[in-house]
Amino acid sequence: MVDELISLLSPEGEPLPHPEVVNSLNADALAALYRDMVIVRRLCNEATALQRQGALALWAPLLGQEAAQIGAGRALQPRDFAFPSYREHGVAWCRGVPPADVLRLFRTVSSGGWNPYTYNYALPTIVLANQMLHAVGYAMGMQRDGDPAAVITFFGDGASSQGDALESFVWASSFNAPVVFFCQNNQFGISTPVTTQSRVPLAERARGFGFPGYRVDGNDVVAVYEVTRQALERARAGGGPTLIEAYTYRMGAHTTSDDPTRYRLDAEVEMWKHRDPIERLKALLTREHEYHRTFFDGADTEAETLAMDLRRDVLAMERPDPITMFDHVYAEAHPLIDEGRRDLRDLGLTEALS
Amino acid sequence: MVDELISLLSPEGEPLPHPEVVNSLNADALAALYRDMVIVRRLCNEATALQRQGALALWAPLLGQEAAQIGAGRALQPRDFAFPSYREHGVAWCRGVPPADVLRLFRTVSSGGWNPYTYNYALPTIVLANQMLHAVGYAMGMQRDGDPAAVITFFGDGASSQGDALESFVWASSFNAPVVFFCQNNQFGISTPVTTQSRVPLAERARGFGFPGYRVDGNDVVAVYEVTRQALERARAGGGPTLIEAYTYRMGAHTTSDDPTRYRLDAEVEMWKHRDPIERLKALLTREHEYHRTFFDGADTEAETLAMDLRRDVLAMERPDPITMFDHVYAEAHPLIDEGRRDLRDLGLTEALS
Amino acid sequence: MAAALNAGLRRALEDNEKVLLMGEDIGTLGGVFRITDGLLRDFGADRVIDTPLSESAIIGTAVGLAMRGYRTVCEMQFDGFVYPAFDQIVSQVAKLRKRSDGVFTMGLVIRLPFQGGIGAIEHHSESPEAYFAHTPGLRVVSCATPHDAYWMIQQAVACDDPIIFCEPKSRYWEKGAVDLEHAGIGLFDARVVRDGRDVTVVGFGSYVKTLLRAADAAALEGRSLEVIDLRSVSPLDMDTLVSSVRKTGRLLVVQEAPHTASIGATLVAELTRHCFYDLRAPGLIVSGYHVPYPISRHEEVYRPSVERILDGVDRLYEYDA
Amino acid sequence: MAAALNAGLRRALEDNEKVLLMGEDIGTLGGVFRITDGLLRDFGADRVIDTPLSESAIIGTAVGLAMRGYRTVCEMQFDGFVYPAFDQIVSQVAKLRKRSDGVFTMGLVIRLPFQGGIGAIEHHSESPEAYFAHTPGLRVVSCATPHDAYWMIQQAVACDDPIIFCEPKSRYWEKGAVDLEHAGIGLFDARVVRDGRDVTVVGFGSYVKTLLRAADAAALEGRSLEVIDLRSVSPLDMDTLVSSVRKTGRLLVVQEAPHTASIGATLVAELTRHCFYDLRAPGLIVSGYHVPYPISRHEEVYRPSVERILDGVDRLYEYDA
Ligand SMILES: Cc1ncc(C[n+]2csc(CCOP(=O)(O)OP(=O)(O)O)c2C)c(N)n1
Ligand SMILES: Cc1ncc(C[n+]2csc(CCOP(=O)(O)OP(=O)(O)O)c2C)c(N)n1
Ligand SMILES: [Mg+2]
Ligand SMILES: [Mg+2]
Repeated sequence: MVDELISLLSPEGEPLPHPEVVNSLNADALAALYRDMVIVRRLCNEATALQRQGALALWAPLLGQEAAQIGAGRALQPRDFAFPSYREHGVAWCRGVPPADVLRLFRTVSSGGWNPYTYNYALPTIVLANQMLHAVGYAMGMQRDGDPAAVITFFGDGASSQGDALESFVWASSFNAPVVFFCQNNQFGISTPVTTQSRVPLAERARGFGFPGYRVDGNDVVAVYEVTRQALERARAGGGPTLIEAYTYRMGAHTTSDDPTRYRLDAEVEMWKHRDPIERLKALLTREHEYHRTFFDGADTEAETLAMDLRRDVLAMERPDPITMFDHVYAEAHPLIDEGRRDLRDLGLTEALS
Repeated sequence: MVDELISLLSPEGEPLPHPEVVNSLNADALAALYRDMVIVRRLCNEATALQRQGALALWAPLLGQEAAQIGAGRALQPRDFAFPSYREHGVAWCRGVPPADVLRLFRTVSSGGWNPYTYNYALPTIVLANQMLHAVGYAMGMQRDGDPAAVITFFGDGASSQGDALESFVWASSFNAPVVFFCQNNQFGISTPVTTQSRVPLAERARGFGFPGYRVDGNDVVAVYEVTRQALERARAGGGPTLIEAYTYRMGAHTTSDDPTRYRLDAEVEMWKHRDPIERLKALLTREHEYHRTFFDGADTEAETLAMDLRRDVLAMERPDPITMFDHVYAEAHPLIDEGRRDLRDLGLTEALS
Repeated sequence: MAAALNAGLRRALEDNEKVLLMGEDIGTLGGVFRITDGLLRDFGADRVIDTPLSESAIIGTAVGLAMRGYRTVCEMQFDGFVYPAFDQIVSQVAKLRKRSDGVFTMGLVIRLPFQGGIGAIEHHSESPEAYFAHTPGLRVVSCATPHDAYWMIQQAVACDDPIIFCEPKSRYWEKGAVDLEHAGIGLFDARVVRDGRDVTVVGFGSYVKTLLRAADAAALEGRSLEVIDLRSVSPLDMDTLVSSVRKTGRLLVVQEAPHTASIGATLVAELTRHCFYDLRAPGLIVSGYHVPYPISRHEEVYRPSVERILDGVDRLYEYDA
Repeated sequence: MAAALNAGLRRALEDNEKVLLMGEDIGTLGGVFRITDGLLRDFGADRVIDTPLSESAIIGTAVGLAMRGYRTVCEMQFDGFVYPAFDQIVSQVAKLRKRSDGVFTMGLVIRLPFQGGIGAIEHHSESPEAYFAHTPGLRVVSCATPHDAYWMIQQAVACDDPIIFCEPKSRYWEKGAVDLEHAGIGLFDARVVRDGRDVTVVGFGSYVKTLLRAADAAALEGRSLEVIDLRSVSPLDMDTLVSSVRKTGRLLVVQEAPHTASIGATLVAELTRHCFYDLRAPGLIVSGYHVPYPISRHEEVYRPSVERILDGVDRLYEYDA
């Protein structure tokens, strides 16, 4: 099963049969996924615009990866816990994190942005693959609590080469941890092609660690949803870890600091445009479920409103008082923290009173 | 092929047929392997005795792993380069490292013991799996030099869980490096059973990284030799890396500081006695090649002589002057080194003159 | 001391069911130093966890367990094997509380048998405390006696901040009284273990005992050393240190780690700042040399000895002339 | 400075065919800071190597390549991503020459864009030099000008010892003259960049420029600062430092890394020892605070500024009273 790419929708939006994975989604559910994808793309583009205008320090666009993120994000149940890397704004949306909170990090007004326990969604992790071990640990905790929930952790094709990623496979297998490793293979780690990380599909890694790996068409939201849902169910039921490789393509730049023309051809990008995840679902909805312009326009309008809200909220975010840099470094009293606070006050670099 | 354990000799020393791996060794070559195994076992036991008498700080016995080490060691050609972990005294023997030099580290008169370039055999590496990346780098150097040789690196079942081990697989595959990863699965990392490191045979790891893995009976010196030889040939010919898992058993303690009765049953050890690698080859030599007592006694006598030489040489090793601790830390002049030397002289803790 | 640590861990496991132990060979074997002996039997494999051999994963999963409300005491088998976990410690353990605006509590303990003196081979005798003390978000402590071992490990487990817990492995087999009722002192307090007039000598871990011996020897020469057990390497208990140096006017720091960018350098710099007018001589440091930890046949030359400490005291007095 | 580094690397590649470059995105992309721009094209993929994303492996394979006679310049993409390689650096790179009795030459360079000041998100603004300076077997240097960037990188490649090469990323885009004929100074020498009478101020990397600005400002108040660019963080060029402090009697060290177990602490401790009778005030340190590097909106408060440096100078003068 590993070598094969699981696809339930053709690029033209035609349903494809699969012996083991079946589309369980009704029309409403499909329409909801469509709406999600439209919204997260629109919000992403707004963030890019905000960055260009100097309102954000940086932005890492998800363009092209909407299906991978929404498919996986919507497969989660409320009690499941997700550990993102730094590009999973679509998953954050599914978990209910307010879009503006996702941008706090990029507006550099916070190094976090939300309370992870409110959404069962951890903070972004920049150091590649670090979060994968946290995910395994959290899953071991769930096991000990007897909680019938699962953990999912996201990582990239590039991050797959980090020792932490591979150790997390060892541990998940050894402890039979309820964790799903979700690799968005968008074919690049900045400029580095995935072929530098592996000569075989990344999903194949799993078997050598003793658990199943699946390769799914990452631009097919239905396939992603179904494969992830099955993996999560298996994990919740004590079946142990699964690796899912969502084969997709990063349509935009790595981040707003990146210039992808230096390392890839327009022709390749053009080719992937024809596999657009949103167009694909739109075609299905139109043809098989008779969704019309009103619905699609409605989704666009809603996305537009959310984008404007996002813009407003982001622009309203002010720099916190510098004295807050001393907050939450330690839980308990620490003399060097007190000294630092004093120093800032003496220098007049804070408005806070002592 | 991975799941299967490649064996060319039964525990009773009967030749076993194999579709792909053939015993290419003539009687003389087999007898030489026998001699090697007898010698390294005897030397190992002498080292243990020396440790018990206080002449060594520590010793890590190879007992039970003679076939794995001699089979792999004798498969190497002179230009090949080997990177050991810390237990591969048998491989050191094959590379021609004087046995006493191997004990310098354990007598704590040196942190090395020999010139690696003299024997194309690197120094021991204590930090698990660090050497595996050195091996890949060295192999990348051979590639750049156009040298038709290969690198082999040894590691344990325990070390297989380290990030460095797994990153070395990624890199070897990515650069198609001429390296053979030789895992001695002796079923324990100190007290930890191999089942804690992996739920499937370790050889299976390889395929997910894009290169072949073989599982060989580590107590069958012929099978180990042939499988390793093939892998090295493939590497030298540009065929890339191979993982070999030699399935064996650590008959002794982890080190002389260890007490294996705390974590394993005598019955298991007893069972493995019946798979003794030396007895197995002896049976073959006796039955198929008509070797007799004179030969076997001769090997024992030779081993005994070498053991006595080893004892003599080790006991003659003196503590180097403490001032040598400042040698070779840096290649170029360094003020703190000069200061340290001065301090030692002022304190009268060295006999060396300034 | 080994027995005291074992008893302290046992109490921590009894007192709070969210406490877990993780490490290599800590379960069935009881750890290579037997610090966790018997705990697997009494608390089960869900709480005393023999792990695969990957230090980064030991710390990384402990972080995840902390996020789930567990408190994990991680054993690094030897000091020299903590480095594969350095990234998780410095990038995650130290920073996650801050990054989450205080939501994540990183109440985990990393036990580190440290310093040399047991005749071991390479990588088994490192003194990495400075790396961790330099890292904001971490705390670093070290116990020098069985009493402190028993109490400090419990206090460390109870602390809501991540703690690097340095155990002087050469003292594991030393005996000493443990007051099972009273800790007597906080986790981050230094302790004056011997009052003195002339020189403040500061050390931690295995060196506390060495300093006491040096003080005995110095007394014979008529010099009165005040011996301070730092206990908390980070943060430093400046009050105790400053009052001692104000009194004696002389400071000697003893550590096994090399001098550059070390705790000793920090102590000298900070105490010079606070006691500038009191110091009769510059604060001096007796430390390991700027070389990798040597072969163990040289370790008694490398490690600060009573002789080298007394030599340091002599050098302090040279400034009196 | 970026162009100077590029030119220096180019010359190193030309001069010695055993020189290789390795790193993430250094080839096709030319590195995220474009330091290696064009080098893949001119020297080929065998010498300018785009690697998989694993820092431990970058250093570990560079060690193997060094054993095979190659000299690899490893780029860490950002300071905060060196920690996964910490074990290979501390356990192997630093120790292998010693462990092999001088047989293995670890002539490799680890390039580290360090210090903050570019408005980046977390993990992109670390100052980890103290970790490496504390480690015997390593050397740590930092360039502050294009001229030094051009020459020091070549000297580092030529050096038979492993070098942590710290590049102040906030100065990558600054211009300055490069003398293509003469380096003028050795890799491990400090440089007095401005003579002064009253206070010795020491810094490195991006702070050299800040110190010069502070010296300008102090001059207006009639205080003459002697500005020293440390250049070599380990080992320290004590001769240059001692003669300056002997002259001025006052010492201020400026660094971005936090104070505890830092280079600044070492400088203060060592210079207090060597210049005890010359110092009119304790050596003081202006450093980053003891917190994880803050959000970039706070970085100009966190980073030592001209204002904070002048404040430090004032505090030195308070001891005159
Ligand atoms: C340990 C570490 N090394 C390097 C980096 C710098 N870096 C940030 S993103 C990135 C590429 C990651 O690629 P991938 O994992 O495929 O994720 P993607 O960006 O494609 O989503 C790199 C090298 C980092 N964040 N962490
Ligand atoms: C990074 C690291 N962690 C821990 C240790 C301590 N240690 C030494 S040997 C060993 C067991 C290794 O087992 P394995 O790799 O199977 O090799 P074996 O001893 O069986 O030959 C351990 C945990 C170490 N040397 N390095
Ligand atoms: Mg990617
Ligand atoms: Mg083993």
